[in-house]
Formats: sequence, C-alpha cells, structure tokens
Amino acid sequence: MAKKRMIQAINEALDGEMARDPKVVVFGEDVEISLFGDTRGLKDKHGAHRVRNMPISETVMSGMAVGAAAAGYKVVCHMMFGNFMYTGFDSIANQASKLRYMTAGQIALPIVYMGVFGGGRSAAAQHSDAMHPMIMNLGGIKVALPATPADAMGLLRSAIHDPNPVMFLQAAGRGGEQGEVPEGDHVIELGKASTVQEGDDVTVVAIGAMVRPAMRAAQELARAGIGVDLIDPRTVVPLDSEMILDSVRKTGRLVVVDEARDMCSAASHIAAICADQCFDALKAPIRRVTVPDVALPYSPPLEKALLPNVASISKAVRRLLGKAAEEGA
Amino acid sequence: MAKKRMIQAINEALDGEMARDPKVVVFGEDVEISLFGDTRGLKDKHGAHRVRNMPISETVMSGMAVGAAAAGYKVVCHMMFGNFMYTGFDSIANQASKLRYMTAGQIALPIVYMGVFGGGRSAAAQHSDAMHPMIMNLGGIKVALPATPADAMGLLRSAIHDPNPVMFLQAAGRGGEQGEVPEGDHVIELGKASTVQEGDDVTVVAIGAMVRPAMRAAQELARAGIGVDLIDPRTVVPLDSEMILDSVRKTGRLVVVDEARDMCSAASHIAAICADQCFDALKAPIRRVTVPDVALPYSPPLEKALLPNVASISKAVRRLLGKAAEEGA
Amino acid sequence: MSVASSDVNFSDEQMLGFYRDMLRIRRIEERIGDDAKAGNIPGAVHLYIGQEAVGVGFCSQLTDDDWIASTHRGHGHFLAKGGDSKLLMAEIYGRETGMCKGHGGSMHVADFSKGIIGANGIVGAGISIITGAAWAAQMDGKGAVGIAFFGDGAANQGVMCEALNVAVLWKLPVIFVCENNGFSEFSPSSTVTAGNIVDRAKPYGAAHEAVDGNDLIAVHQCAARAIKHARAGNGPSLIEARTYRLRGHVEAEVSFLGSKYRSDEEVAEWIARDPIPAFAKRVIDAGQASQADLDRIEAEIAAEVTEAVLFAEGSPYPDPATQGTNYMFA
Amino acid sequence: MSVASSDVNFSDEQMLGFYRDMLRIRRIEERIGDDAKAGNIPGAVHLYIGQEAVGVGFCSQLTDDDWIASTHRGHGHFLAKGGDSKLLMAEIYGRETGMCKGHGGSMHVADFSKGIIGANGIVGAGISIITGAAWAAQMDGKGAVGIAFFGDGAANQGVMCEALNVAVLWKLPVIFVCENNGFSEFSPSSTVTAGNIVDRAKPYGAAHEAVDGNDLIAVHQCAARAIKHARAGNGPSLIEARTYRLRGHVEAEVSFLGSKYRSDEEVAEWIARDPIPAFAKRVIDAGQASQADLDRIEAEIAAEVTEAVLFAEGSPYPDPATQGTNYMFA
Ligand SMILES: Cc1ncc(C[n+]2csc(CCOP(=O)(O)OP(=O)(O)O)c2C)c(N)n1
Ligand SMILES: Cc1ncc(C[n+]2csc(CCOP(=O)(O)OP(=O)(O)O)c2C)c(N)n1
Ligand SMILES: [Mg+2]
Ligand SMILES: [Mg+2]
Repeated sequence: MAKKRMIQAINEALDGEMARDPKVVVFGEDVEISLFGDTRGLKDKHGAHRVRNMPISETVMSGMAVGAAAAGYKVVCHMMFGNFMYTGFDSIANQASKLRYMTAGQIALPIVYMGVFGGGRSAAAQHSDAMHPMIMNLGGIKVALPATPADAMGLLRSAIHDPNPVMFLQAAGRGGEQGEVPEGDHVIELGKASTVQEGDDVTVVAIGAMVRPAMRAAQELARAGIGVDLIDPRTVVPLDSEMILDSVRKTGRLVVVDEARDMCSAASHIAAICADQCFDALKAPIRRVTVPDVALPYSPPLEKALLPNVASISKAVRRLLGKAAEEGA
Repeated sequence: MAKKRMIQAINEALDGEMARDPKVVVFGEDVEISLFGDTRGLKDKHGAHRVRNMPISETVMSGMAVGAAAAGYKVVCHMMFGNFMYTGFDSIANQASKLRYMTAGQIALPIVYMGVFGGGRSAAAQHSDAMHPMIMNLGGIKVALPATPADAMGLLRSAIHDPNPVMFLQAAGRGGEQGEVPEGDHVIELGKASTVQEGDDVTVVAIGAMVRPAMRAAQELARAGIGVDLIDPRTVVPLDSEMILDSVRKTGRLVVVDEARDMCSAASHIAAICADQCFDALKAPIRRVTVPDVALPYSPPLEKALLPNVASISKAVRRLLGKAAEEGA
Repeated sequence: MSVASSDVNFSDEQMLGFYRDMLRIRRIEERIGDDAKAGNIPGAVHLYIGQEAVGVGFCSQLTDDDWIASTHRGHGHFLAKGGDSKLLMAEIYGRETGMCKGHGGSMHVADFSKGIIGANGIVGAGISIITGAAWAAQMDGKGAVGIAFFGDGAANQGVMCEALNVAVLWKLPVIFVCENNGFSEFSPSSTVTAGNIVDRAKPYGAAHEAVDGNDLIAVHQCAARAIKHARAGNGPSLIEARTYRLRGHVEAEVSFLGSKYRSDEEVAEWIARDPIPAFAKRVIDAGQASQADLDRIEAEIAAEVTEAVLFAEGSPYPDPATQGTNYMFA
Repeated sequence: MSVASSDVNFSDEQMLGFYRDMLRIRRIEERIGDDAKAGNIPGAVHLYIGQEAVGVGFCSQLTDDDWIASTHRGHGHFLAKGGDSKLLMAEIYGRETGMCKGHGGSMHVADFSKGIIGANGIVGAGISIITGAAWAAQMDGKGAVGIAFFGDGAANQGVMCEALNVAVLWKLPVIFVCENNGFSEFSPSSTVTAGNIVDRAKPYGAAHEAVDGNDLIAVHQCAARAIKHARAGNGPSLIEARTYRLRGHVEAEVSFLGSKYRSDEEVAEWIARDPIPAFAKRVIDAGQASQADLDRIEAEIAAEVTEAVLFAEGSPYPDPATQGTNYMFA
C-alpha cells in the first residue's frame, strides 16, 4: 500500500492499462496537457496516436468513441466536466447505450466516458450537475463513482476492461484527496458495493463524494451511540442491491445520501428498491439526503447549504431514530 | 363536451393560443405539413413567420427556443420524437433548465418543448424512450404527460401560458384516441393530479400512456372485489404528491405504473416519496410496474412483453393484496 | 468487351454485377414496400428506391474490413455492402432469425462482421460513429476506410462540420457521402438547406466532389477517387450525390399526410432518370449484355426475394420468455 | 478634430469613449485577476484582457434593445454592453447584491434589461441562443440585432454551422463574432481548427469578414457593416476577429498545469500589439486627446474599480435561509 492522490490513482490506472493493452486509447479536449492531471504524461509515454486532443466538438467526440469501440478499440473518452456530456448527448443516449441491444449483441462497446461531476467548488450551475441518475435511466451504460483513490484506480481498471460503455464520474475537486492504494494490479469489480463501516441501527448508503461526509457523520453518530452500517455502492449500474437489502434487513432503517437533485435520483431509486424488496424489515421511513431540485448556485454559502454534508446526514439519521431532541433540532 | 381525438385536441389548443396571443410561435422540423397532425394548418391560419419549418438541426433549434423565449416570445418547439431531444440536449439541460436560476430570476422562459414518447408501435430503441425521468432530474423544466384528449388540451394550454420551460410529452400512437373535451377555454393547472377512479384497497399511480391500461386493470380488479384508487398525476413536475400521499394514507398500498425504464424512473421517485412521507400508513411493499432497463425492441411480441399492460398491472396489485393464488399466478 | 467511361473500363461481368446489385436492392425493397402496405411489417419503413446507384457505386469497391454507417433509409446500404437478404427480411419482419434477432428492425439493420455498422434512427448519427471507426482503421494501419451515407437533411446537423474538421486534422480515412434526394422528410432542400452541401467541405480543406447520384458509373469513379484518397492516408472527402427517392419518405405517408409536398411532374421527371433502367440501357447499348442476361438476373433476384420472404414468414417471432432483455450488456 | 480612418470619422469624444470603454474592462479585470490570485473569488475566472477592442468595437454600436450572448470569458462583453461594474464585481464575489444575486458567478453574468443574455459556461451555447433572440428581433420588426461572441474553439462546435444555415435561410439579423485568440484552452488553434474560421460562412452564403481584433477602429468599421447588413434585413454575418488573450485561459492555470503551452516570445509579441496602448498612441498622435485626458480617464476608472470592489466586499453573501431555491421557476 502507498498513499496516493485520487488524480494520481486515476492517472496510474490509465497508464497501466495503456501499457498492458495497445488497444486502449484516450481522447478528449486537452487530454495531452490535461486540465485535471488525470491524463497527464500519457501522450509522451504511449504516443500521439493513442492520446489525442479533440477540438471542442462533443457531438462528434462522443460518437467517435462509439465508432472506434465498435471497430475494436478500448476507448477512453474524456468529457472534462460531466455537464459537457449534454452537448454530445445523442451518441451517449441514443447510440452507446442502445447499439449493442439494437443489434442483438453483435458488438461490444468498450468505452469509458470520463468526467467530473457534482458541486462544492463554486463552479456554478453549468459545471456542477450530478448526472448519474440520468445515465442510470438510460439503462445501457454502467456508472462508476469512486469515493477513494483506491476505488478510483480499481474501478477505472475494471471500466477499461469492461466490454460495455461505462461512465466514470470523478467527484469535483476531490482529485487531491489522499488515500492508501494497494500495489500492483488493483482491480475492483463493477457492481460490488463496499461496507465502509458496520453498525446495527441504521443503514446509510452514500454515493460518490457523499461517502466522506457520511463517514464523518457515522463517526459522530457512533459517539452518540448510534451504529451506522455505511455502504458505498461504488457503481450505481450495476447496483449491488443485495448488499443494501441485507443491511437494511439487519438495521431496519435506511438513509440514502446522493449528490444528485432529488427528483428521480439514485437515492430515489435505492429507496424504491428497499420499499419494495425489504418492506417487512423496515422500522422507519426511508430518508433521502439529496440536493434540492435546483441548478447549483455559485456563491459559496448558498452552494454549501444545498449540498448534503455531515450535519444534514447526521440530522437525517438522528431524526429517523427519534433522537431529534438530543441534537436540539 | 364533444368527442375529439387527442391530436385534434392538441391542434386546437395550439390554434387557440396562437389566436389569443400573437407572441405564441411554433417551430420544428416539418411543423408546416406536420407529421403527427398536431401542428397541421397552423401556418395557413397564423402566418409563415409564426409557424416555421426547421432544418434538421436540433442543437440550434432547442437553443433558439431559449433565445426567442428570453426575448419575449412564447415558443413552442416541436422536437418530433422525444429521443431527438438528446441531439439538442445542451440547450435543454444546461440552458433552458438553468438560465432563469443562474440569473436569479431575471427572465422567464416560456417554452414548450413537445415530443412523442414511449413505446408500443415497434418504433424501436431510438424512437421509443420515455425520457420524463431524465427531465425531472434536471429540475428546471416542468413535465406534462396527458392521458386523455381533454387533458392534452388543458395541459398544453397551461404549458403555453406558463412562464417556464415545459416538456409536453405525447404518448406514441395515441393521437387517434378519442375522448370528451370540454368546450371553450379548457385549461388544466400544471401540478394537479386527477383521481381517475376511487377505491379503498390500493392506490395505483399511472403516468401518461399507462393510465389507460391501469384503468382497465382497475375495472377488472373491481370485478374481483378490489377497490383501486387510480391517480393520474398528469404532470410529474410539479408533482401532486399531496394527492398521492392522501390516497396512500387511505389505502395503505401503492403500485406505480410508469412507461420509463425502471432505474431512477418517476415510479422510483413516487415510491421514494411515499416510503418517506407516509411510511406509517403503508401496509405492504411499494411496487413498481415499469419497463426493464433495456432499450425497447422492435419485434412486436418482444416489445409488448416489456411494456406495462393490463395483465402486469393487475398482477402487481393482486400480489400486493396476497391474492396471487386467485389469478393462478 | 468493355466500355470506356471516362478512363475506367468495366468488364461485362462487372457491369452486370452493378446491375444485379442495384436491381437486387430495388426488388427486395419493392417487396418490403408491398408488405408494409399489406400490414405485414411493424414499424416505419423508409425505402431507398431511386438511390441505388449511390450505395452500389461506393460499396462495390469495399471489403468486409471497410466500415459503413447508414441511416433510417438503410436497407440499400446493407445489401450493397454484402448484407444477407434473408437476414434483412427476417429482421424487418421482426423475427428471431433476423440479423438483429428482431431487436432492431428496419432502422437498425447491421452486420458488424461485414463492416456494416448499421442503419440508424437518428439523423446524422452515423457521421460521428464512422469518424470513430475511421480513426480505428487509421490506427489499425491496414488501409481500411469508413464511409458514412447520409441525407441532405442530415447535412444540416452540425456534426457533419465537426466531423469534417477533426477528420481533416487527423487525416482520417473517411468519406462522407451525402445523398441529396432533395428532401428532408417533406421539406424541400431549398427551404432548409442554404447553399451547396458539397461546398461545406471547402473551409476545412477536405476533398470534395459533386456527382450525379443516378449515374452508377459516375458514382463509381467518384467513389474510386475518394476511396483511393482515403486509403492513401490523405484524409477525408465529402461527396454530394444528387439523387431522388422515388417512394415516399416513409411508406405509410399517404395515410397520414394531409397534403402533397411534391408534384407528380417532379416525380415523373425523376422516374425518367431512374438509375436502373438507364443502366440497363447503357449495358445493352454497349453490347455488354443481352436482354436475356438481364432477364436471368431478374429471375435470380425474384427467386432471392421469394426465398427471403419465405424465410422471414416462416421464422418464429423471438420468444419474450427468453429474449428481449439479453443484450443490454456484454 | 477627428481622424479619418478609412471612411469613418470619429469625434474626439467618441475616440475617448472607445478608449475609456476598453480601459475600463482592462482595469476592472486586472483587479478581478488580482483578487482571484489573492483567493478572494470563488470559482474559475477567465479574463478578457487583450481582446477588449472586439467587445467594445461591436457593443459601442448597440442599444439596450439589441441582444448579445457571450461566453465563459464574458466580463468584457457585459461591461461593453453597458453592464454595471458594481453589480458585476459583486456577482463575481458571490454576493447578494450581484447582478445575479450570487447565483451565477463569473461565467453567468447577465443583464437582460440591457440586452445582455449573458456569459455562458458551455462553449458554443450562446450561438444558438442568440439565433433565437435574433428570430425574436426579426418578428418584433424594430431593427434590433443579436450578436454572439464566441471563441475560435467554439467555432468547432457544430452549432455554429447549424446557426449559419438557419440564419441565412430565415435572413435573421444576427452576427456571429468569433474572437480568434489562437487557443482552445491550451490547444493552439492549428491543432484543433482546420482552415480559416471565417471561410465557414461561405458555403451557406452568409456575409463574412476577417478583421484585426486588436484594432478598435477596424473592428468598429467591420461591426458597422455587419450591423447595418443585419438591421437592413439582409441576414447574418460571420466575423472572425484575430486577437490574443494576454492572460491565462483561466486565472488559476499556473497552479495546476504541468507544462507551458505558449512561449514567452509569443506572449511578448502580442503584448506589443496590445490594443489599448496602441489606441492611446493613435488618439494622441492624431491630436484627438492629450495625455492629461487619458490620465483623467485612468483616474476615473480607478475610482470606479475601487468603488465596485468596495461595494462587492461590503455586500453580504446571499442568505441560504431565504435564497438558493427561489429561482428555478417563475
Ligand atoms: C435527430 C433526428 N431528427 C429528426 C429525425 C426525424 N427524421 C427522420 S428522417 C428525416 C429526414 C431526413 O432527411 P435526409 O437526411 O435528407 O434523408 P432522407 O430521408 O431524404 O433519405 C427526419 C427529419 C430523426 N430521425 N433524427
Ligand atoms: C461544451 C463545452 N466543452 C468544453 C468546455 C471547457 N472549456 C471551457 S473554455 C474552453 C476553450 C474555449 O476556447 P475558445 O472558444 O477559443 O474561447 P477562449 O477561451 O479562447 O476565449 C473549453 C474547452 C466547456 N466549457 N463547454
Ligand atoms: Mg433527403
Ligand atoms: Mg480561443
């Protein structure tokens, strides 16, 4: 194990996969110099034909990923900010997510669409969406949202190996986050959640960047005698609903923390699954800690107030356990 | 009241609003001749400047709607099939849904994006998406899904009057459907659900094209002594959650029928709201009758099997009531 | 014997091959049209009838390693690139034995083993996909090319310009073939398309050429130049082939359109310029074939059509119990 | 006295006005840059420094009834079109008193009452929006125009071609102003842009002109022609103004980029062509103003900058208890 920054873990995963498999290619706007650092140095190591800067043309870009993948390459298509996906959305929503199905499995489409998502840095409405629910609803695209450097490396490797389109969403501003990363070929299977912390009183499912505040909240709650079973799904497609259901069957209570806008969020969906499949185990309402249905604001205090955080997660859990009084809320 | 076809009701709503308000304009691909008939005849009546054919250029089209609305027009932008929205998605997802918010309410954006959605006609994957959940998750766009000619007329009128972007989604192939439409200026407020049928045993919320099979199922279930409270939300943004919650508080049971793919569907969200806000009233798991997470197939028997229908709705209700045995399932 | 048509000599066999390829598309599609009218085909059907010379002119010079991307009007390209008529017909009939096991239908016929990326229900979508496939071909370094066929309407999708730009910069072996049939659905080109489409290549410095899309030999020669250019690593071309669809935009249109969008005279004019009879005459006039040869081809194709339809009709629908949710993920 | 610069005479007052408008943008943005470096500004900041002649050249000929749409680099256009510096500064500081009450920030400053549709975080997005606004202006019939400012990078978004096509067909009063500063973020134009951007108007038959974007008078004259063309109902123009951004793509770039993407020599060359000193020299050389005049303007602007910053700094942040969820729907 070695401590690594998130962005370094991503960079090493790309580097390692490019070294292992000559079919892996990376393209996107400014991937050569690399805005976030995740693709930095790849061109020098792996050649100008495999690491290519694109013009600002998301429409053709997202579709080129489909064509190059259909023709046998493992394509990493860097969309920079997730919001720019909308500009090239047809090839994601109508092509990548459907082409294999429409042709009855004639092809595999090993594409990784990468992008930064979510708020927290005053990037304002057009650079802060959490678009994983929308992609989930498309059905044909896997979605990975790593919460730690180790998961970023392991999930990205799996995403590149995967014969299907995978949306790999990096949390905005978390590139500098440090964490232990196993040596060697660290791979994490898509569709396997992780139990961040065990507890018996309440299940908290936290997605992507929400895992960190949820962890802090869980620690704080532990001091108050509340045991949180904290689950990080790591991928929402496939979703490890079994692990979530098992946990809720144990605790009887569920809070889902999601950085998406509330309506039709991943939180909604996880809540719906549990309200359906482990209803009898439920001792309390299912709570969602999500973003209100607004485009995120720029001003730091406004933005901060709208994003889930340690306090709002704690509060939701305490209320669920009828301990609202204790926190004076 | 007079019997009218759905498409005629839509056409009359457009015609009436254009006659009333010279600021109402309609544009889109082939809106002059009109593929579906909904915009037919409008050019002759209201002039070539107010009813304009667009080149096949969804990207500029969806954005022109934003600009023309910001500049004072009430813009009806016909996207033809809902799936073509993805081609012009930036202006919907990054602009129309956010511009008012980002500018702190400096402008209103009275836009109606129209399109046909959903399956049932072997239009295959790229013409059959139900994209309302994705739009719901954007937050800044209202979404209307009329189930009857009367609602189509009333909701469309309200959508045109509304100062906000509204996605008006017509169910594929339902244009010929007949129904009674009130005379005069029939308007239905956005955000008001309708109780299609009252009952005490189970609440069924059915969206858009799903209302009809849900009604048939409810009638069938009534003969078996099962009372269905059938609710058609009519708009999912705003969502009349009060009416839904009140019903579930009465019945204790909920089945949501949605033509969207299951993951992060409107069904998921409605289920999540109820699992949160009326948990104590629930006597049984919340069930979703939705489309599996696939792109819809072309072949009629395959497609039929994947869409919710009278049988699958009935079955979900019977199972919920523990009457599975009776139907031999 | 061979005919010299501006520099190119085609053998009798080649000429008959072109004729066969065009006629095969025509007859198969006529049958599809009849079947659609008879209500035997689910979904929408867009026929390529009248435009066959374009698809055949290009695809007859490609191998299975070359890629094509097509449109909603894609049967012709599928067949011209070597697609199987039985598998096509069964697909359009929505049967289990179809090329896409009934999952795709008319607008999504594809055969990746033959380099047919497929028809596409989204106007313009094939342009970006083929650009990516051409990038793959370039990296493979084996001289394969990618061709996107699309309509004049699709040329107004901004993606065409994005693709021209990147293809020129990267020198991609790609050919953008715009089949200008004069209409975007029911809108005449002049009302929705400014200027000449072929000129849109110029600002990017892409090779470009306009060609009579109803003249198979002209198309073939033009295609040969563009393909050579691409295979040689010289980058993309934009070809505008002027042609006409002799059928409706979609077979069902008469039943739902309230008015006409083109005159009978215009249609008649273009029927007179139908690429297939013109080509037949040319072959016969040049003495490269006899009427008997053509009749034999006609008969062979008739047999193929019958066989394809029998195959489709005799095939089961896919079984919802085991099909329909299988292919989302590999 | 007035200077005759290819046909156009500008009064002393006008010349000083141009100078003031450019310098005002410069000084306000220099301060924004300093504040960003000092960590006083949340979010990303993209400065217009070096490109002021373009925004001023165009906007000085517009009224509040004309529309402009801008980019991520939008402060200059906002100010040139009459935006208030206090409201701008407070917005960038994220304060309640900002133009957008802190909801938008640097990339979303807008003032609809002045025809400023706003900056935009999505490259190319303003192009379609302004096309719609121009359609509205056409319907209004009062001679208003719409102008989209965008970069050379944005010119590779297909939407530019879609907009040119529809604007020509509908004869929309719209001007597409491409400010070619040589870079898409960190990619030099030559690596991402094929051919000359201005030529992209040609296939559509749109009016077009290339201009030295660092020469205010040249820009002004070019703008005058395009605006006249639009107001007269003759349709769109595409203008390519060659310029350079003297600052980074984004103010923070030195802190996160691993390498340089342009040479010091190149930057020095363009500093030598800085539009503002050049214009100052021109005014003085022509005897249209004295150094004292310029100094007075400098002092006035310094006061405005100070006032704007004090206003921003002294303003409260919006209160999350009452703000933040108010403006999604009207
Ligand atoms: C993105 C998108 N927009 C609109 C449509 C609807 N549509 C189908 S075919 C067509 C016209 C296409 O015209 P053209 O590209 O000239 O091809 P043609 O039909 O003439 O062969 C349109 C508008 C679509 N399928 N996809
Ligand atoms: C759709 C979209 N893609 C990518 C980006 C990221 N981005 C922001 S500015 C920029 C470069 C823009 O270049 P240009 O249009 O030349 O404008 P300049 O920055 O030079 O003024 C890019 C790629 C974006 N904001 N939006
Ligand atoms: Mg056409
Ligand atoms: Mg630039």
